Amino acid sequence: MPLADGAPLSRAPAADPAGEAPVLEVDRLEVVFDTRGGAVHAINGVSFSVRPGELLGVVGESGSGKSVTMMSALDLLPSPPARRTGGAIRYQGRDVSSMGPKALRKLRGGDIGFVFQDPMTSLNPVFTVGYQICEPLRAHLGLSRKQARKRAAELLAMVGIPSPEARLDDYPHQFSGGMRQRVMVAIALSCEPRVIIADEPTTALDVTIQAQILDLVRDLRHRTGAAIVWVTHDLGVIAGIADRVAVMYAGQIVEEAPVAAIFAGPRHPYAAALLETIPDVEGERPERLTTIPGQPPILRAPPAACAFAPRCAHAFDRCHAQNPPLADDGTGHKAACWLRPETVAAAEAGEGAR
Amino acid sequence: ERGADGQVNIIYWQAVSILNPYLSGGTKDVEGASLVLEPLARYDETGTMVPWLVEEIPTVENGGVSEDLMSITWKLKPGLKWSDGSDVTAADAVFTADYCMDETGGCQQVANYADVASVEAVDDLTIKITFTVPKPVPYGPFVGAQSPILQAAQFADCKGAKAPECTDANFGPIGTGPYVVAEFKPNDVVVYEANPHYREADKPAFGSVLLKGGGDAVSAARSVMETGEFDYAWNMQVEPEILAQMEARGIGKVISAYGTSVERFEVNMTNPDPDLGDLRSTVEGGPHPFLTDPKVTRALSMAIDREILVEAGYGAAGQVTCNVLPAPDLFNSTANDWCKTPDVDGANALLDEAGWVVGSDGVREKDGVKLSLLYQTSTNSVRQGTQALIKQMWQEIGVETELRNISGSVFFGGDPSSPDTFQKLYADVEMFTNNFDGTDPEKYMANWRCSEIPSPKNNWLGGNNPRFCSEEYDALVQTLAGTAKIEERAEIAKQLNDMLMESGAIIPLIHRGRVAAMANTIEGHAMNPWDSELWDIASWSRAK
Amino acid sequence: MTDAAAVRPDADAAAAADAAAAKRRHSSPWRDVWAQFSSHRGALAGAAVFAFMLLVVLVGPFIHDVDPQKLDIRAKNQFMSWEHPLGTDNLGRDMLAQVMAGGQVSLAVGVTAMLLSVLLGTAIGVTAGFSRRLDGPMMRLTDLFLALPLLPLLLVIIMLFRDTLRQAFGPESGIFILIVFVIGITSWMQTARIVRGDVLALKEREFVLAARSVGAPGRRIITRHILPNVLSPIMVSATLGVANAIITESALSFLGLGFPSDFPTWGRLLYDGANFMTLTPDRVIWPGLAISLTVLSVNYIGDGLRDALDPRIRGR
Amino acid sequence: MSLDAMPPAAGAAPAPAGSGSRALLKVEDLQVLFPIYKGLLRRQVGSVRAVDGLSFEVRKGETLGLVGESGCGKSTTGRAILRLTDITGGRVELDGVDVAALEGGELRRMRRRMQMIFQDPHASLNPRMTVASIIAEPLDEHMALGRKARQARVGELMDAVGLREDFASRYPHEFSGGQRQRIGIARALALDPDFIVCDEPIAALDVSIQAQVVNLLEDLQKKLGLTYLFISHDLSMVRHLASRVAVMYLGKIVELATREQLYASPRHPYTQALLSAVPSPDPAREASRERVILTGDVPSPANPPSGCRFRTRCPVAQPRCAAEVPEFRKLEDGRQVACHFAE
Amino acid sequence: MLTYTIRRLAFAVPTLLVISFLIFGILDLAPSDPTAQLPLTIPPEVREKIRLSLGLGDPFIVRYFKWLVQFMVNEPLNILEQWTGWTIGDGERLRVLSWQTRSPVVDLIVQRMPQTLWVVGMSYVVGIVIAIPIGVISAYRQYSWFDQFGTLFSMVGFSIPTFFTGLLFIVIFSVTLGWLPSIYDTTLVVEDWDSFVAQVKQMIMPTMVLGLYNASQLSRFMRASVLDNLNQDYVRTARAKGMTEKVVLLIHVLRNSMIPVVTVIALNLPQVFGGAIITEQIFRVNGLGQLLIGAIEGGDIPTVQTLTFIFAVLIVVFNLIADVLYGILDPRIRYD
Ligand SMILES: Nc1ncnc2c1ncn2[C@@H]1O[C@H](COP(=O)(O)OP(=O)(O)OP(=O)(O)O)[C@@H](O)[C@H]1O
Ligand SMILES: Nc1ncnc2c1ncn2[C@@H]1O[C@H](COP(=O)(O)OP(=O)(O)OP(=O)(O)O)[C@@H](O)[C@H]1O
Ligand SMILES: [Mg+2]
Ligand SMILES: [Mg+2]
Ligand code: NI
Repeated sequence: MPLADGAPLSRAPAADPAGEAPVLEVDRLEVVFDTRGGAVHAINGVSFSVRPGELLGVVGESGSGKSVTMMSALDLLPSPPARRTGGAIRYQGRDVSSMGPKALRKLRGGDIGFVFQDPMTSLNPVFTVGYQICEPLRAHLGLSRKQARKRAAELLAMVGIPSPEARLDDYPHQFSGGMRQRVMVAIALSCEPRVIIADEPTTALDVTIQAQILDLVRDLRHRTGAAIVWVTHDLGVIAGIADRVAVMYAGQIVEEAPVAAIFAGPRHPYAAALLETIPDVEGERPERLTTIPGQPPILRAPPAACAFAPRCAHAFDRCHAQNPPLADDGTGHKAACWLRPETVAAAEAGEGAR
Repeated sequence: ERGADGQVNIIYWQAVSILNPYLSGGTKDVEGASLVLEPLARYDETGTMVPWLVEEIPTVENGGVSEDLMSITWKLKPGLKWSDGSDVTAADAVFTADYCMDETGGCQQVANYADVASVEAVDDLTIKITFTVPKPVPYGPFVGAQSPILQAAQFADCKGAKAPECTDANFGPIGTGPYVVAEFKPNDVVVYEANPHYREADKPAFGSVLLKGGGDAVSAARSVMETGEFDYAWNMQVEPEILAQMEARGIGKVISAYGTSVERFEVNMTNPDPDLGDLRSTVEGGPHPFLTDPKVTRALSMAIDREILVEAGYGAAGQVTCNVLPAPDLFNSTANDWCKTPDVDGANALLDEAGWVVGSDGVREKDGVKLSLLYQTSTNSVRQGTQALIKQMWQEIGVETELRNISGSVFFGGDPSSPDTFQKLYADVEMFTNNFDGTDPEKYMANWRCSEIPSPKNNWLGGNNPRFCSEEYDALVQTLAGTAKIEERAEIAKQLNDMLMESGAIIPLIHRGRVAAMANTIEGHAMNPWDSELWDIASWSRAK
Repeated sequence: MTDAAAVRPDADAAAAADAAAAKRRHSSPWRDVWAQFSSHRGALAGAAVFAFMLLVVLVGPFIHDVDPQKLDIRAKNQFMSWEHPLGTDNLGRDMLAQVMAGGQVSLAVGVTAMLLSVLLGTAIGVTAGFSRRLDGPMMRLTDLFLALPLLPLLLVIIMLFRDTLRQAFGPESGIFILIVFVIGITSWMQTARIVRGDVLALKEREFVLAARSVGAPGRRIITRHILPNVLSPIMVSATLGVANAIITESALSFLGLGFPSDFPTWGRLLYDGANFMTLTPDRVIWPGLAISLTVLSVNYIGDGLRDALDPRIRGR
Repeated sequence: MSLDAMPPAAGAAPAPAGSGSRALLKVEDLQVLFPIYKGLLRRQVGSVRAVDGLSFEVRKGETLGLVGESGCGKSTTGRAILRLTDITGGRVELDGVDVAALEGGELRRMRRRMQMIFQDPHASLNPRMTVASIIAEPLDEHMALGRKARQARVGELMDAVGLREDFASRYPHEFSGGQRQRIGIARALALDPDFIVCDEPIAALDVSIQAQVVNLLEDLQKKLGLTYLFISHDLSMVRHLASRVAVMYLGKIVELATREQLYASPRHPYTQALLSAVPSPDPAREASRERVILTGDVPSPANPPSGCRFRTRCPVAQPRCAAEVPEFRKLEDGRQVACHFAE
Repeated sequence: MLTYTIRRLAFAVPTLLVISFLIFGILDLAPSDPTAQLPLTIPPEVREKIRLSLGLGDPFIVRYFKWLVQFMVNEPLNILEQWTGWTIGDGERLRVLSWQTRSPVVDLIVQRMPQTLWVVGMSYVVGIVIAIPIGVISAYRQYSWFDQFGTLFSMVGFSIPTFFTGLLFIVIFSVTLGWLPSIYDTTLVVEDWDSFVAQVKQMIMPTMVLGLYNASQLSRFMRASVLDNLNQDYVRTARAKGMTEKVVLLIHVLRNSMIPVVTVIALNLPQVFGGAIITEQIFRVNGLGQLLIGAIEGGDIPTVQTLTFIFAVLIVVFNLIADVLYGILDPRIRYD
């Protein structure tokens, strides 16, 4: 555990992630919620993977299923109402759902760290910050109380909290929002996970604090070489830190590509529209903001047609009849849209049919 | 042999509060103290006075009572010892009388010392009591459980205003009785141990007594006759079928004895109409619209089937009676025995005759007045059963009844500001039980004199709840006070009783006995309605 | 404005299928409430049981027309028979008739006393929670009522009011009013405390601020914004209140405060029957069952109502 | 139509002509302190200086943006202007009337002219009221309308904010965030106010919906000539919407300038830091961007630093900053800055 | 926190004075009478004398101030003397004397305290011990058969009064089975194993009867509170950290859920000292509840006044304790 002495922790160089085997793979995941109003098909065949040292950004409208996907990676969905109806999640090639409770616990917090959206409510208000950081250390690494405390202080220092020793005995409410989120990051990092899943970790924070967290993550990523899945709907954040981006819509990934590629030329109309909606602090100020008309659908059944079709300006007959598969154009830029030739080709080849 | 039978467990569902009977007249307290403190003479199970700490009962015949009935002289048995080993002397008796007659002490038995002029110790063993008036029955002081002898040495500093502050003495009096107090938790439990200086060497057979209090009568009965945790339970006011079922288990039995208690109606002779305001239920407020008519009250009495009341609520603990003075036998009148057999037709006829006609709603009325009664009593399941039964019986003769029950602590508490006390009688009829101590009814019968009517003027004090007033009756009471011969006294008392019955001011219902539950293994106890129930505890023993 | 207009039809296009249903669903808010209520299985069962009991209690006496006060000492302590379906008590009164007659009184007392106590508790809790100035005094008042010795207080109340009420309303309704009053004013404290806590939290919520910003006066804020949102704890208090009132009523009769002694109520029947438990068990089983069923059904109705009145749950 | 070259408010075409320069709202030295009590006798030992001496004006028909970190007192300012919290000191003048001095009925009548849109569209709508009754609440309070007229007005308002009228009997939870915020806006519009405080109306919304709401606010302003105080910490949205922007730090305004001035060349170090922290949705620019990194957290407003409040985090702080409170001064180009070193 | 506590206590004094005055007023108005328990054979004049000797002749205000001095000054001095062995003044202070037993009320209370604390206190503990797991499991498995059964249990438990359950227990366990004594022996001293067993045996029934009643209420609170917390984000965090379900439930959820429940428990704790009137009667525990009811029935105003006043003090104090506890359990709350 060389974390203390500041030596680089990298288990793998972050330089060329593409060459390595993925640590976390989500394969055609399907999740259904049983609600009083009937079943909601929240996730419909989501597949992606991350390699060590890689940062995958996941964007998408509210309700598109980002959180549900991430939670099911750790089997954290409340069940009922959640029900996994298909697909698999593999950590280092092992299927998460077939793990026993013990292995699953080791996975949670041990191998995969999780940072949640709302730092205000994600920490238990009645336990000290120190206790909450020590908990996984003692459970997963079997540290003694003393060791765990020492390590917790190091972690706090690492996420940039001044006088960490003293702050271990503070309660979450004594921390500001940004500091709390840093504590969450510290907890996620505590057991040197190989994967960190961050579900909108900065959405609730100020720009200045957000900038601090982003810096922290950039730094950590290079030091520890962990794979990171970063969920957000702020494309600005993605632009700054991600290697690859996946765009989700209505429980599916509609586009996935290296970050530069997607900002240079989005291929799915939803991704394009999303990019257009955000104003910028620099450059030309548009007369009106572009909006994506309409609302995302609530899926009572798995989508038979393109889920974005009702809101899409380019939709044509096929869009309303058949759901396009996610297809790669050979450069690692995938999109699911009938306007893309590779999609049509893939559908005809019969592969990737959902 | 003393102490050979171990412990006897007694349950009183009203717990003992204090062991000084002079500071609390409550039956439970008096009886709790009676294991320790003893009088000079007491009544046995037949009501006969028996010498206790004296050689014999003083009478005019044996010279113990002076010819002019102005004094009585008691002679203590020699060699009596207090439980601390000191001698019992006449001075103790003198002190006891002083103690109770001290105006500032709040003595609750002061009525026993009525008309006492002085108490002197003639010598160590001779006590002479002098009265201010001739006393045909001079057995008030030092007779019966209410008036035992206290040890002068123990209570010397507790006279007058200081009496309540002597907690140690009041909770652990030194006495001459078979037991001494070992532990006392007020309103909870008393533990007694055998008195080492008790005058009869082989008694008591039980080395200790546990007197537990609290709860209710049914569960007390259950602890004796069903679980066997206790040996004796007092005052079983319980529906007879429950007792019968318990008795069937064969662990214990119900025992009873009859004294002078009578459950009766006291009938309001004055008008309780709320519209009268302050004059309500006073003589000034005028007579009752219909209850002053003896025909009405007689009809009410005739309509009641007392046998049913006994069967439903009393069983072995009650007998039908037509007198307010049913005992001792000598005093029991037979003039009113018509009431023993119910006669609904007769009652109806009587009311018809008096001009009360049945209205459309089945209620009789006359001149716009309805035969509608408010019937109050204290809260107690047997009484509420009786109320319901009588309501129905009266319904059959066209009398409408509204029932009301009032918590005993209010009903019998004389708070002059409460409208619900039995003295105020803001109702048409009320039902409760009364009796008198000992065997002489003089004081008891004096209750119904005109001067005893409760009213705002005397702060509602007085025993004449029916507001019955007859000069003839008052005169007869006077005569009784001057009569010494027992047969003559009985005759007069019966006449008084009959006058009350005829006027309808009192409608007697049931002659109530004392009932107790006792384990089958207890021997040597005779149920005594005239004195403390535990009067003979020295001779109790357990069957082998 | 051009594309704002374009937004609208599109925005709703997605929910188009929904909208028709929505229109139907929102035709009447009360129908909604009923629809939600009736989809709550427990609530429906509770309502059915409660309705059944009401029916038995109100209509039963016409079918089994025995006078509950009629004594027949010869037929006392009987077990179930055709003549006396639930047996008789120790004075030979018919138990079925008594249970039915008692039910009328007990249900009436239970429900009205509960309403009074809940109203009082809510009023005091809301006042205390809403007004900073009145909070202290109101909570001290609550302490006072919690500390007051109940029995003497009751005795004072009887002494002061019984005869007046008896004259004004007749013996039975007078006593009824008195009992409801007494139970009401001695059992509101718990409700008040709970409601106050909720109101304290609620008044900091943004929609209350919003109401203030449009100029709504305090009383309207309370009635429109605070009260509907503290319904849930009030419902719980109400459920427990019914049981409490039914039992308390029987205790009151021992102070001479209750109904006349020949007037059956469930609590009274249970109390009187307790000593006869081993002799005639039906004397306790039936009134006990009646009380428990009432409380249970009221509890489930309360659950259902709470859900039904909450549009968030209703929508789901 | 590009507004960049024109004076901002005048550009709002249908707004009453010539009203551009008239100040509708004037705030002078506004102060809101929340007292802190301590000790046996609950003596006041200090106060949270949530808003500490603000002065600014909002001209009729314009949008003034108010930005700053969380907890710097933005909401408190908005609420104080509308008298939803008690004001400790200063004047708030709306159209010549001193709102700070009004009481009871007069204040209630004044509320018709000033309204608020709240941050959290979920928390600010009573979950147990239907949309119609939420929107009609201000009407019920201030106008005695008949049932028909009321219904008609509600319909009109819903139409204005782009909600279908047949949603009137729905409950808030049945709407998406953007639609909910529209309900809030309709409520604020119900009484035809002149002035609306928008307290972070888009912070809780999804990006694509944010744009819808912002567009709606813009449309309404044009149509009805509304004046906004737009509170936000989303600098890019403020840039889009506001004609002038005020930057707050710890209860004080540190810079107040027109949009163009502020975004092009921020003068106060805090403004600079704030702007540089905004990530840009362009990977290339994001990689090359120079950033002013602020360290540490905002100090407690109960115990603000002496002198310049920003000095504890300021990258260019000098000893002078600790000793002297920087004056809120006007630079020659018209902007106002509170920094010793700005020119 | 300390100053907050002291300040609250300081404000409690005038409140309590007002309460004591009101209680005294009500007791004075109430029609119970100290002579009601005496046999009717005691003549009315004697009753009147007894009443006067008890001080009932004095005006109301005089009696109130007498009590106030006796209780507020003399009794504390007396306790001080007993603890320290000093003699303060001449020792001739009039203590609050019970009318029924003529002994100091405070002594009676001290004598009653043990059994009340044992039985009623234990029943409270039993109630909590039963209610917490039921509440937690019911919430954790919401709408399961366990939950439904828990609802049934608590509703029936609440609607069946203790006089009935107590009697039922006696009939079953004492009469039919003969396992347990139906009457509590207050003279029992626990000194060896046998007497300990006897003590436990005699406590079982009263504590269970009361405990079940308490549990039925408390389990509802507990369930609601746990339900509130189960959906919180921090629970998810704990799971994401790889904590076992046991840790999640028993450490993270329970601790938070206990906050409101503990305050409810604290608020109701004075009732332990108020005793349980009916249960104490049925099993003859003769604790404070029985003392109070006996005193009320006997019109023993000094005893009732003193007991209820102590009860009022406890209510005020436990209100404070509940608030302070809230602050301790919930670190977010600070009172100064
Ligand atoms: N507990 C639940 N019960 C029912 N449906 C749920 C539940 N949790 C999520 N869903 C549904 O799953 C879908 C995806 O939700 P999810 O939380 O993953 O969205 P998201 O992309 O994370 O949105 P946001 O950006 O708002 O966090 C939503 O449509 C939602 O309705
Ligand atoms: N009622 C109050 N009592 C005491 N302090 C308060 C109160 N309301 C706000 N404050 C304090 O005043 C300061 C300013 O709060 P305000 O809500 O105005 O900030 P804000 O700029 O709106 O922040 P955010 O962006 O988080 O909404 C904060 O430090 C806050 O803690
Ligand atoms: Mg999410
Ligand atoms: Mg704010
Ligand atoms: Ni334009």
